[in-house]
Amino acid sequence: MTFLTTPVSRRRLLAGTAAGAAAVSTFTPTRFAIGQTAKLKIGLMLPYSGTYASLGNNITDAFKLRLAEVGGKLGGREVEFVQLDDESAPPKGKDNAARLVTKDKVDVLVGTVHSGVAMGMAAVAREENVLLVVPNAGAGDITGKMCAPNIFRTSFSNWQPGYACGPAMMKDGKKNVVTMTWNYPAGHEQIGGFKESYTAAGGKVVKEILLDFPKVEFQTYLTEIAALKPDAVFVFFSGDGAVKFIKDYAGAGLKGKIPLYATGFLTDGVLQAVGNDAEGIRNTLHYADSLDNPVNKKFVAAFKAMTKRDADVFAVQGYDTCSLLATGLEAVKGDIKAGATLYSTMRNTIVDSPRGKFTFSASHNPVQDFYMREVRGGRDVVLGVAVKALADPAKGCTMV
Amino acid sequence: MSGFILETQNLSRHFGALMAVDDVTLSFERGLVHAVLGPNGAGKTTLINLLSGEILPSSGSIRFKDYDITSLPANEVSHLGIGRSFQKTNIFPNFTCFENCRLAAQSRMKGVFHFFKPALSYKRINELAEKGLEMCGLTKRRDTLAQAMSYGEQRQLEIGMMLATEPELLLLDEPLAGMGAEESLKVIELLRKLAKEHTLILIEHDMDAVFAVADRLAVMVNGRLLETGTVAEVRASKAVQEAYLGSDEEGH
Amino acid sequence: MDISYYLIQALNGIQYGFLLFLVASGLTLIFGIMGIINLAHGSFFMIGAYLCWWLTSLTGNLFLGILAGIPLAVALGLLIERFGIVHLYTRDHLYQVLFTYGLILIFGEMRSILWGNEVQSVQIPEILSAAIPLTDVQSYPVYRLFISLVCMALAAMLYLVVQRTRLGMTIRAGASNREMVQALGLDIAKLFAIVFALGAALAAFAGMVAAPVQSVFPGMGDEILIVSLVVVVVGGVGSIKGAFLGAMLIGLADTFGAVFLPHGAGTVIYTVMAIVLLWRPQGLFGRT
Amino acid sequence: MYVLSRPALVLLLMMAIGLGFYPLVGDSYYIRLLTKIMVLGLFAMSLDLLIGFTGLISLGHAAFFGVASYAVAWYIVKAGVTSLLLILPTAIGASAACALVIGWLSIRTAGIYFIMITLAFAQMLHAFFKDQKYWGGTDGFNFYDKPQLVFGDTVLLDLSNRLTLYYFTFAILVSAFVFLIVLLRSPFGRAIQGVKVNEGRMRAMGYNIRHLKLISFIIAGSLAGVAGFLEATRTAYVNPELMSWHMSGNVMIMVILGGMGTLYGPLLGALALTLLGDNISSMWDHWLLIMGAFVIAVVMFLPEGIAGLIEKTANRFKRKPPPKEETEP
Repeated sequence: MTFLTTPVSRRRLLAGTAAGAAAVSTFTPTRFAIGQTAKLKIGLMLPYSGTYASLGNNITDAFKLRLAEVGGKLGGREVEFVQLDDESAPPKGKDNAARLVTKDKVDVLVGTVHSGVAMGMAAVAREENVLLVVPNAGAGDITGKMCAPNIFRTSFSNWQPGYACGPAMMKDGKKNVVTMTWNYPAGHEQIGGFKESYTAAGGKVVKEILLDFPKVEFQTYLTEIAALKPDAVFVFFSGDGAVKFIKDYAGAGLKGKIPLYATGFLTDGVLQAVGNDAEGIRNTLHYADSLDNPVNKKFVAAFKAMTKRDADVFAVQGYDTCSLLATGLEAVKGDIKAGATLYSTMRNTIVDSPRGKFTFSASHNPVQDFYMREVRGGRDVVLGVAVKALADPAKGCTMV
Repeated sequence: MSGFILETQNLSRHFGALMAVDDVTLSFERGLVHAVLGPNGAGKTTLINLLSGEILPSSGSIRFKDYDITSLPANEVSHLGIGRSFQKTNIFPNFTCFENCRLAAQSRMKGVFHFFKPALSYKRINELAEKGLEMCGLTKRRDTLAQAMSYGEQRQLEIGMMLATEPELLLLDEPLAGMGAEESLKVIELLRKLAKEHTLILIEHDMDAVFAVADRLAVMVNGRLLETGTVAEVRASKAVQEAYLGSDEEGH
Repeated sequence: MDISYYLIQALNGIQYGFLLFLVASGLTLIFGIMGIINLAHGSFFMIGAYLCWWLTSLTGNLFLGILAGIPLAVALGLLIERFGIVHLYTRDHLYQVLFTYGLILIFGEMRSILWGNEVQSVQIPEILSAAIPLTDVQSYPVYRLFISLVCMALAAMLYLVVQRTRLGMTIRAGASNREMVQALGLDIAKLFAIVFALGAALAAFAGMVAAPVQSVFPGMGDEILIVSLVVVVVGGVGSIKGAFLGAMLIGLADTFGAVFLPHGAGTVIYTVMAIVLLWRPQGLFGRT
Repeated sequence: MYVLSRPALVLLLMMAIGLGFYPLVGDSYYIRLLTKIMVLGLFAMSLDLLIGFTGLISLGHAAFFGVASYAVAWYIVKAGVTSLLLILPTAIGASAACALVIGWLSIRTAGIYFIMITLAFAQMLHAFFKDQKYWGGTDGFNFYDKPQLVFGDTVLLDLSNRLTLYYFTFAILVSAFVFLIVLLRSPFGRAIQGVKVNEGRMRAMGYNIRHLKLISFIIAGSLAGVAGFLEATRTAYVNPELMSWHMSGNVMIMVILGGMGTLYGPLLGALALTLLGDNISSMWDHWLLIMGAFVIAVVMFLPEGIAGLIEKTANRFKRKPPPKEETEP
């Protein structure tokens, strides 16, 4: 609705990656001959401006990296991208997604980072019965209340990384904590997951601090934490807010005095910017660029070669999104309208990801390992697996 | 019931350090024409503004008939039967003459919740408006936009609008201001006519006009009341001659 | 929670209040003297912050960045007044609102073209990056004290200029009576230009010193504009004294609102405003 | 005094016919877009009652739009109720109640104060809905059911059907337009127009200005509430941005661009701005630069808006100048 104050959709029609453009499809179409030989239109609705711009770009580039690796085609069809900047603005989520589907007539929706926007996309995907793959947004409802056969997520649910951290903190002997996050659903859910496992393990949450999203003026709250003196602090922040938080935490003199725990979004992709201030922060996530497996090593190197940037968890999720689509569409020979066959193939895919192999739950959310990491010497070092094959409870999902 | 329709008691109004109206006690007799005289800045318009409720006094009180109207706002004062016209033409320039008067008459309707019937379908209001137009002599200009009329006509309309509210007491702030001789005569005639049925209080610079219509005079200087009485009494007053009339006449 | 905790929070509130004052004082003067409602005032704060980030990264030093930024902000203010605002003096408030709203859009897009849409952070310079230990775990960052001191000095300077100089006299005269300025034979066009540029520079300066603690982000102008409008309403249009007390009141209300009413913090300042309005519709120091 | 001019009437009839028949030929994307335009048009029209007819420059009109939207969301998400007969009146009632309180406080002031205070109160509501977890916080709510009119076991009106919603919106828009025309001809309507032209004289003539302004404010707020109801129903989504000052600013631009004080102008404004946004935005990243310049250009060169332009042009083409037609009977 705020179509005036922030730019609405920015579309760029881009040809599919050049690889394979010359190759002529040889398979015999079984149904909808025209549909299958035509290009597959993928609507990439991601943030290309604002706080999450770098996340959107990493997801997009990794998706394209994977596409090139599988020969530039999905299920034998060439790919055409319609890219749209969602600006992480929830009010426009539905209108933009509807526009991609009804005006640009995309076959697959891919997006997005911001949970609020992704919820709008999920609603449109259900209404218009279009395949949606969510490469980041962790809102529980996407694979909970909103779950549908045509909605998949290759990232995580907000509940997961928080839940993974609780028992680990108890093991570290932190018996009471102050939590802090932005006052928005992603924040509530990540802290909620944490509280669930932490209090179950006997820990006590002394105070839950919420601040306006996306405000980064933390001073008042840091003053409060210093006065409360808990055993530890558990937070969820990401992107630029994370940079600011880590610096202010150190600036207020709390670093080294009250240990800081977080979900991995606090440190992923920001370590260079914060330097020494992040040392010692422990956090849980389903990926670390230092993971020692061949898929990851190859991916990290290829991503660096392609973009000159370091890979991060968001890039991995974009990469896996393409893998999932490739497997699914291969099975139905590019027939995007194949419905149940396509969706059940995707549901049963085992994705060989840089994060390690993972599967999907009945609600189409990844069942995956979560790692405990600690910042040492400017890198997230994996201390071990915090929880193995953690599945989201998928509250409210009718497919479970 | 006394013969006075309006009385002020030690009425004062100051703006910061400026005493615009200073301790004025005045009584206005029912049925007569009163004129308030005074040089520029004497506080005449402030007095009218106080009487009509446009501004609140700093101290003192005002009685209208049996009501204490000291702290009543202008709209409530109007409903008690005090109408006023303004020195600076104060009309609705982009409405027709009729609509100007009709809007004035409409103020006499009870309540504001008249949402659905067309405004023009209220007979009594239309009659009041027509009567106002007729009395100020603008019936033939009924459908002309107010802004398209001459200045003199606009001044007439100003009075017509006041009359459409059926007031008992009329407060007229320089009804002749800026008018030509011919137009002035017309208005003086109108004032005479009005005097038959209303009590008039007018502020005026035009001495001839004042002497022609007024029964009682009050002279103000620097916010204070200098003299009151009949025309003859005031003319004879030495103080007035020194302070105002004398100098004014020399000026002519 | 001992007394020192509340003192530190009060310090936080006052520091925010000083920033608000720098923005609100310009806003209130522009309202009071020029009769202009300038919604684009918050944009100067945002532009100041981006200028600071850009110039600091060019020069490598925050102080140099600010020093270079101030004349640019003044120039921008003069430019906008000469070529834009000057057309609004005789126009209805409605058109002033729209015009300056249009300016916000233009400023926002210019910022996007020149500097992008990313959130940027500005390094606190080495000499101000220390923290003063207050309790065993709590320290107060020196840079925040620095902001308060600088703003306090500016507020004092502004006060002296308004109270003691000829320009100040003209400004005060203009705020109470625009005709009087003309009657005194003063050059109203020059006065307006000076007031507008001064206001713009104050807001931009606030953005510059705030950049290291608030980060630099596209929406920062809107946010401060709304709060500054509340400050002006509370303090009374045209009153510098009102702007100062209003800023302190709102700064403290916002901080303690976050402390005592963590789930309703956003509405606290508006509640304060509503209460002031019920009591004095013209604001604390506004004229009736 | 408000008169619907002949060219305006012709234009409106053409628009009505066009809107009435478009779904028979149009594609689903534009049916959606037109629904949105009609909702925004209604919203802008309600603001025109304040700006164009009462002389109240409210920069917080989105508050009422948003509150009604949240009322819809509350019924569907929190109470599980989808009855149109329950939702619509409550949504309007909620907006009217907010307009009463905000209006009562703001109308004590005038000029710049009024603008700033209406803005601040809308921001207060914005902050409230953003802060409260119960109300969905920054992200608001998505919901999946839409209001229905059910009689016994038969569904008479199901607003989740795109075409039903389109025609429902259309019918409401037409009714609101007729209502406003009737209102503006009534004694009350004439009185508020008098207030806009000359408030002081109205007071001197005995009108209670505050009452007139407050009632006008409440009616405008309620109509914005109807638009808010439609918006929530249309998108099945509510969010604090619905009552942000950008929303208020945008709708004000629609009113001025279209032509204030004309009722149909705001509809044109909503149409022009939305189509402009829909088209330019996809061509250039920085289209808001054009938008900003455009808004400034309207202020400078087209203060009467599109409607003013239309009437001027239409008058020029008339055979002979009307003798006294511009005047009121």
